[in-house]
Amino acid sequence: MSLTNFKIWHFRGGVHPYDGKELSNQVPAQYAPLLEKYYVVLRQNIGKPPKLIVEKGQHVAKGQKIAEADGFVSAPLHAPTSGTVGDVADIPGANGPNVPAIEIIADGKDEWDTGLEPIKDWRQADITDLRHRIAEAGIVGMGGAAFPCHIKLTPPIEKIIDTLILNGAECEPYLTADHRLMLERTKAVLEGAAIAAKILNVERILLGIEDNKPDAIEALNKLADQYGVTVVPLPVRYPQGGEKQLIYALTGRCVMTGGLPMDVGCVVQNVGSCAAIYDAVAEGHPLIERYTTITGTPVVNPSTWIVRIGTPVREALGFAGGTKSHAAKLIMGGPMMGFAQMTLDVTVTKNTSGILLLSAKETGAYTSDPCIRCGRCVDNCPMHLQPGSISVMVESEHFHEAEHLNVMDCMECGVCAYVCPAKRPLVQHFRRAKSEIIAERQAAKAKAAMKHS
Amino acid sequence: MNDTMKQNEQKNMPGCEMLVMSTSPHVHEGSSISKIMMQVVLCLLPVIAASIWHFRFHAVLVIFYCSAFCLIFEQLWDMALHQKSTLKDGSALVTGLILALNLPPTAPWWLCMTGCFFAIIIVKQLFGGLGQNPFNPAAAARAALLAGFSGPMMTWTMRAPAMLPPTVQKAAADFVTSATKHAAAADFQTGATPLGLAKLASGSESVMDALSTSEMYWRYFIGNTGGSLGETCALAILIGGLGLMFLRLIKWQVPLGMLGSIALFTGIVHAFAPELTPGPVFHILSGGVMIGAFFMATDMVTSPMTGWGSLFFGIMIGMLTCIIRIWGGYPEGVSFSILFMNALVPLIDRIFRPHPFGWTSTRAAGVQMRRGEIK
Amino acid sequence: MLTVLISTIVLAIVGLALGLLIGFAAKKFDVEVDPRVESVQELLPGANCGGCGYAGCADFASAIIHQNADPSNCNSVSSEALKKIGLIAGHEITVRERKVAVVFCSGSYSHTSHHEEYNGIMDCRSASLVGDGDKECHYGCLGYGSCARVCKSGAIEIRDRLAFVHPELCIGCGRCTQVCPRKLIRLVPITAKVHIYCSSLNKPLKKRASCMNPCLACKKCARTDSSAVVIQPNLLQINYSNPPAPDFPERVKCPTGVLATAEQHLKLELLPANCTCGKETKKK
Amino acid sequence: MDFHTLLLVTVGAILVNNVVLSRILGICPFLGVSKKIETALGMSGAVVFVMTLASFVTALFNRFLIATKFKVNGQEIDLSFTRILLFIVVIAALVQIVEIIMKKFTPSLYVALGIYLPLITTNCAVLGAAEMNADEGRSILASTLFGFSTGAGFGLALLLFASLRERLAASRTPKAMEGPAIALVTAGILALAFMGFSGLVK
Repeated sequence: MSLTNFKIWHFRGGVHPYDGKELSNQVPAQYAPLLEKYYVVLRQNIGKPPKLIVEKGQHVAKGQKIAEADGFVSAPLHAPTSGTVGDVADIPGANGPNVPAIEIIADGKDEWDTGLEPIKDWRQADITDLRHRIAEAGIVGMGGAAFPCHIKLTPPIEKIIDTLILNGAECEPYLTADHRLMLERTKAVLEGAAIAAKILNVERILLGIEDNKPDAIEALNKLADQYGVTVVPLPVRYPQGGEKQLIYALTGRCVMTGGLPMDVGCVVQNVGSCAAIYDAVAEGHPLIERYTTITGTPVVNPSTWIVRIGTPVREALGFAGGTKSHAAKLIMGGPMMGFAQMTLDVTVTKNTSGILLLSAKETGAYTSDPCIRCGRCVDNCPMHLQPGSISVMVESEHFHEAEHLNVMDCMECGVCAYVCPAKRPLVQHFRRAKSEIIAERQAAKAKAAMKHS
Repeated sequence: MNDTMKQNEQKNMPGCEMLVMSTSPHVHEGSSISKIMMQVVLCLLPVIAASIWHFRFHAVLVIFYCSAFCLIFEQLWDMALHQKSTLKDGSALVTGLILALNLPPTAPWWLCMTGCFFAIIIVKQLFGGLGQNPFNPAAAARAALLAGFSGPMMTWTMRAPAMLPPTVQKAAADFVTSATKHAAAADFQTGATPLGLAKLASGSESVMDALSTSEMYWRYFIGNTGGSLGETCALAILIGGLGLMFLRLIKWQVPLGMLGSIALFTGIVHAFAPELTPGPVFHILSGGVMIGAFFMATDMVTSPMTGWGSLFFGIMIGMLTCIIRIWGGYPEGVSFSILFMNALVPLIDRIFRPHPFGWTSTRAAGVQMRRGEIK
Repeated sequence: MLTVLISTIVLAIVGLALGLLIGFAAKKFDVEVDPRVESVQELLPGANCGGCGYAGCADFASAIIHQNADPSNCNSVSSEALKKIGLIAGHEITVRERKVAVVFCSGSYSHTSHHEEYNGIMDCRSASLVGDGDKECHYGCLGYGSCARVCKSGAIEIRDRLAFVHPELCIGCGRCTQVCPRKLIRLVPITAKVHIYCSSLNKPLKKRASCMNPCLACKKCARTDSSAVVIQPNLLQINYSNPPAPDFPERVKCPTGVLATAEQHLKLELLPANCTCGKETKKK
Repeated sequence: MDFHTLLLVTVGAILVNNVVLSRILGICPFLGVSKKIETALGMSGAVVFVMTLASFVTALFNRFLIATKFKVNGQEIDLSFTRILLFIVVIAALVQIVEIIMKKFTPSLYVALGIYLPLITTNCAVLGAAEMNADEGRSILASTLFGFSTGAGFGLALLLFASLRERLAASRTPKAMEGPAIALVTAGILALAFMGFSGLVK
């Protein structure tokens, strides 16, 4: 498809941080070696955690389902390798201190038995079957939110969907997982997208990719026509890969406050999820491994690895050669939106796009200095909020004012805290405000329900 | 079991013993409050240099007094409250410098001290320090001094080249003799500022004309005229102000709105009543308009946070300045206008609140989409 | 004389006319106000602490009269006043015991293991959003003092990152119980003098590893007096419907000292810097 | 009564001789009801209403009762010394009526204004406006306009002040300066800003 005259809308705000991608973007991704033990965290998706269906001591094959979906908004889990099921115990998780995890003790044979037949001629297959396959394979949004994928592909009947958007922007600094994926598994990404498009019955497939990945763009363009995908290079600007920003950049449509992409006729899928869809449908493999960037200046060999879900971070860092200097922070995800971790015992989950170590020099320490109202956060906020004013309101516990200042629209991209000269922990203030407001809304709802009954 | 497993059995990662927990983002652009303040000081340098060039030793003395007193008061306050010293954020120095540039060259040390006390302690620290003060410390201190010590605040001395040229003096003398009620106006020759003269001789078209010749404009522009330390040389302020804009330390909407509204307003008044006031160029170049527009009204803490709000803020300051200058009791109204508009900032922020992204109704977008207008 | 007379008459006429006008207006635009609300409000403490769940004492008073709210929801009102309120409001009122807040944790910073550094807002509720605090025990006190900041009577003291309640200052408004993200603070009857200062539901071994003063669920206290405590998995609690006497700690001699009176708990000694006794528990 | 004079009366009462910030009248509600913009607006509305009405009514009384010299039994009676008494009575009655009506029709505003509504009675600004009218010998129309503009000036000051205080409530004021202390300092600086308008109306 020709790229000439493709109009790109530019969102207002955003920043351009040092992206650190040159550390790892030229290193081909490698398969991680097999480990002795994996710890698969039970709760890996938004919604309800899946139900455990194996017992301690039971033998499982690679790709065998070990937990099944509990309800609609839920995704099953699969064994990362063949072996024995160990304890189900609480371990430190990526976003909570005590999360139950299933221990899988590898037997070293690494034998597949998924019980899923490859659907080679998916173009002729029934849409319901395809959807079912994606749900069974446990695919979730692999960009970060971990929203079960099959739900996105089942829009309510009254919503008209006309565009499938593939998110290959990878605007987070340091991360190169999607970059390597698009370069090395181009066919899988595009074919997965075509499958998703068939399910959604849409003609238009747009792939947004930041133009700092020319090799990936070239590789995609070679095959794009074959699958009806338009590859759109976008200017490098964080958060170009934010869902709302990406939709705006590619289509000029604004997702309304509190709305969903499907309200404006779009469905957004991460390129990693597309590759996983391809694997699930055409190969019959569930989601048990993913591209993950292990990077940062303290890492000896920053590189991208195909690691299995449940790999402890300590081992993953070992793949990349370990550390060579002092690290101040361990981050799951990118430096702008990732979660800092307190121990190396956390494990890789379906949405771990990167494992990042930052030295003390690179990370900025937050202070409790006052807001000087410079307005840089207002100028740069991609959601057009007033982060400074909101944080002042939260600081003095005026949550209603914060709500009036639309704190609930904040997507926690971190641009405001990145530019704040007072180095205020703005995102933490917003999380606090959101949790308070949600708690209050739930209390009000409960009260109303009580009055009603 | 294979060898790779053993090979990778590196249980202890050196250097990961003390991990820091915090919310995202984990990187920072590298700016800081003290850096911003130092950049402001840097942009003030041309203005300081011009004031020293024009007023020589007087300027050095006043600038020294004001910065020293501001720093001392800031430190004393921190000591009294047993808190960490806030000197290093540099805001006290900026306040001191801007206040100095707003004082007449003959300001005695006690005047500087009173001003600094008012600016630092009363206007800033009582409200909680940096970032909490609703009023601009320098503007408030200047207004307070003007109200309390109008004598020393209105005494202008200047070097011979800065005296008003004979044409202007003659026109003024004619007007004064013709209107005997202005008996107290004898001191214009020793060095009234052009603004003071314009106020004094309100009603005389000849004086207004004499004040707004191109030769006079050039004098105002390079600062060869009477006035406060920093306000005379429009050229130096322009250099510093453009530096501020270039470094993105101020919002361009404030100076634009302020200068634009002054030009428009005085232009209209001058066109209809030329005897009341000189033309727009005179008003922009004389008095505290330039330094007010670039250095005082744009103060981050006390100006609105949004672009449109800033524009409105600037326009209103310009309007109020003109009203005070043309009809009010004071010859100059910039600090009063800034102070007044500072009080309005919370309301402006409330009214000009930005709409969040996606505020445009989806229904409209949906309709357009179905019609095929968006593709 | 005539001037005075006339002015008096004028004023009288004007006053009379305006008085009539007001009287007419008052009649015409009359609004029923229940006088009972005011008398109830006078009996309430007037601190407007909000502990009852209403916007203030006036709001609460109106709720007592009009919505049959329970006056004993206010913890600071005396029992005599409660009785009087009951008479005014005309509904049965059970006099409830006065309550005080207790922080069920003895894990001060030097008594617990903690491994990472926290960089952010010094507030418990904000800190709990980032990896759930820096102490290893995820049931214990975060110690950033959210409770102390909302306490209007200054009864909560933060010492070495642990909150202590001074029972003699506490008015039992319960604001601290609402802000604690760990729900460590509960209101208990003031007659109970002995408490088990631990809330961790971890297994005893894990507790031992993360804290020097946990309840190890050894049940020594239960053996001493089984009616005084409630046994829960991994944790024992004082039976607050039958609180033991203040000499209970002496009789039990709790091995970790977590069973204590408020006075004993307040004296919880801080570890000296060179103490070695906590080393093996601090290392993981 | 030309337009120019009326304009001067209005501008003078709102900006130059602002009743709160220049004449220092009505400080009690100025400090008391300025914590939130919404209640400040309600209070401003009430004060504008009461002041306009009171100025009008007192001007009537002044014109037809107090300033009129009439003779009884050949003796000239001058009632001007009863002016303050009369004004107080009239204003108090007016406020009572406003209060009764407000309680009936806007109970929420009535609760929000609380004690400050009956205090308008003792709001010296209302009496001050009436007295100034009488002193200046203004006509009934000018008096009413002056009452209205004085009320508007009060409202402007109150609105500015309330918005500032809302910002102050969220700022890190030192403990000792919290509440009325910092509010009074703010009012002082605000008065300084209003000083710039002096001389606008001679």
